Amino acid sequence: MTSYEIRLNVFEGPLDLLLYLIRKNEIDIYDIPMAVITEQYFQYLETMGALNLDVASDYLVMASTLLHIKSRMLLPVQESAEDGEGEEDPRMELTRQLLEYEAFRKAALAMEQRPILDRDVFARTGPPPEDNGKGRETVLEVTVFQLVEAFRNILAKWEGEDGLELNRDSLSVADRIREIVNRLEEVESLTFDELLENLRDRAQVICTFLALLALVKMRVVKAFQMEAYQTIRVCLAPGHEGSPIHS
Amino acid sequence: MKDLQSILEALIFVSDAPVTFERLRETLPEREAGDIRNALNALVEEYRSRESGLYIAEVSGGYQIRTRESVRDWIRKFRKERPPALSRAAVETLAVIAYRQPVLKAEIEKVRGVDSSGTLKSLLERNLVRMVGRKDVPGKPILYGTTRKFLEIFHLRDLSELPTLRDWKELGE
Amino acid sequence: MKDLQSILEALIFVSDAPVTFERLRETLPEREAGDIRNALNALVEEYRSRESGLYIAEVSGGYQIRTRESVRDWIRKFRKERPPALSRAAVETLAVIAYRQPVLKAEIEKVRGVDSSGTLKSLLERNLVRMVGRKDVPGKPILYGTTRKFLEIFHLRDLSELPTLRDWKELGE
Repeated sequence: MTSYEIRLNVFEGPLDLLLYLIRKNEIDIYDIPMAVITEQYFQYLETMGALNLDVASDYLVMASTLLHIKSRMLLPVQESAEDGEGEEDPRMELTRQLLEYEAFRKAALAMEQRPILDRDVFARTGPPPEDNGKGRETVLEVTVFQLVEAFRNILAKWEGEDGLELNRDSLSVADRIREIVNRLEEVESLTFDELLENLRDRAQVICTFLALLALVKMRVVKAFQMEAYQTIRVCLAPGHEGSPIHS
Repeated sequence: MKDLQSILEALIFVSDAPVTFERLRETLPEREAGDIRNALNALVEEYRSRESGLYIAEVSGGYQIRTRESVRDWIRKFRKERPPALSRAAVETLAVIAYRQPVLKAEIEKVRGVDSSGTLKSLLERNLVRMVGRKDVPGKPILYGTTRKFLEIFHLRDLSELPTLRDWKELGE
Repeated sequence: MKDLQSILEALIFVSDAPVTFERLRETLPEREAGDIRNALNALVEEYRSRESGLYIAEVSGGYQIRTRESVRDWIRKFRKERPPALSRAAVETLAVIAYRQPVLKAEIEKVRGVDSSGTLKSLLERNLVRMVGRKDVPGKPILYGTTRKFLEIFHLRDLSELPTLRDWKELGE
């Protein structure tokens, strides 16, 4: 393989390739000769094809963009379009995209030159020396994605079960009524948000809402606001004790 | 500090166990054993004379940087004050509760395959999990769910913001 | 070394993550904030002037003892396992997220011109990127941002330490 061919795998994407072509040909990025660039771009894609490398769809999308811009360049420029402004150079969008990408690429390069932890500089690892390590659990800084991952891993142990489409028994309104009362017996009042928190789908929200309406109607629960437009709070109605639906 | 001494200091520092003289020699084959020995002694002496919070302990056949006994009380306090990070078991349990709530302890344990009482208790104490009600079956077992603090810690506005398995799949398996 | 300075040194040493000034203050409530600040500065300066193999890095809003770049090659040799290197795609994606956060996957891909799912997933797994919320538009797409670990790894005190993107633009907009 020539060095020319080897480079194909090195490009991070079509923008990277285009920037390379522009810099290599010492082209003014504000005045890209579309014919030249498009031709060279296609040459690269052909080489990739000849090498049986998978040409990612991103490259093909860019190819069609280039062709489109090139064809628009051939049309006579329409001065004074209807909105009064002259039509923008069809290459400008591409130029902007390339400049932006290049700025990020330079930023990435600068980031790579920093003293990177575990590559250039190192911190202490393992349990603190004075600690004999006994009983210390592995510490983790957790993000939500680690939560999904943890959950996914656990689920993976269970064949047949399909992820988050869980076949939990859908809660009936009666269940929700019981739950609301139980909760209100423990705290003085709850806000609407608190009642609705932890609900995972519309059906549950609707159930809870219906339950609340039923409770208000049965005068078991009172909904109130300190001032207009403030948080709605609910509490057990005075005189009421315990759940209305003791079985 | 001399070149060799600073290399040795850094090697002892990054190691998670006492470093033996042999290991140091292996890492620095171009240096004379005698020079390494001298530099080590100088290093130990430097730590002693600096009267810093650290010293170089010669333990179990190796060298290790440790904190001095004189600062012990502060270290203990420092460790205690910081809420310990979540353990793997805690994350796992939290994940089951977050995605399955309201959920029974028995269900959590069935999914995780291990007793989860201790983990659950610590999650309750740390206010990441709460009781949300009781299931209407004999024995009225407690149902667990996540708290508002859970949302705060994980930067979620509400539970619907929890990433789903589909989000994960979109990033490619 | 002075008493306070040696306590701070030991506290920073035992912590497994950069220690914030606030945390040091909490551990030493009987000391004046100004004294702690001065002792910290003196400690940082002492490490610098000792020319030891270690230095005190001010990263991610805290202090951490690290090995100097000058001893890098020996540490790498000493530590046999190699930490996974960051690919160019990974750093590029991180740059877009760092500068544009909170940012959607679609926005990252528009800037980079390539599908970024795989890279994004590995950055999430490595805890360099996290979900910061969902955008309030149909489909509720996930918004991404960088983590504290990102700051630690790239030796940044905070995000403002990143040079402005404009510095990298060849000419104005």
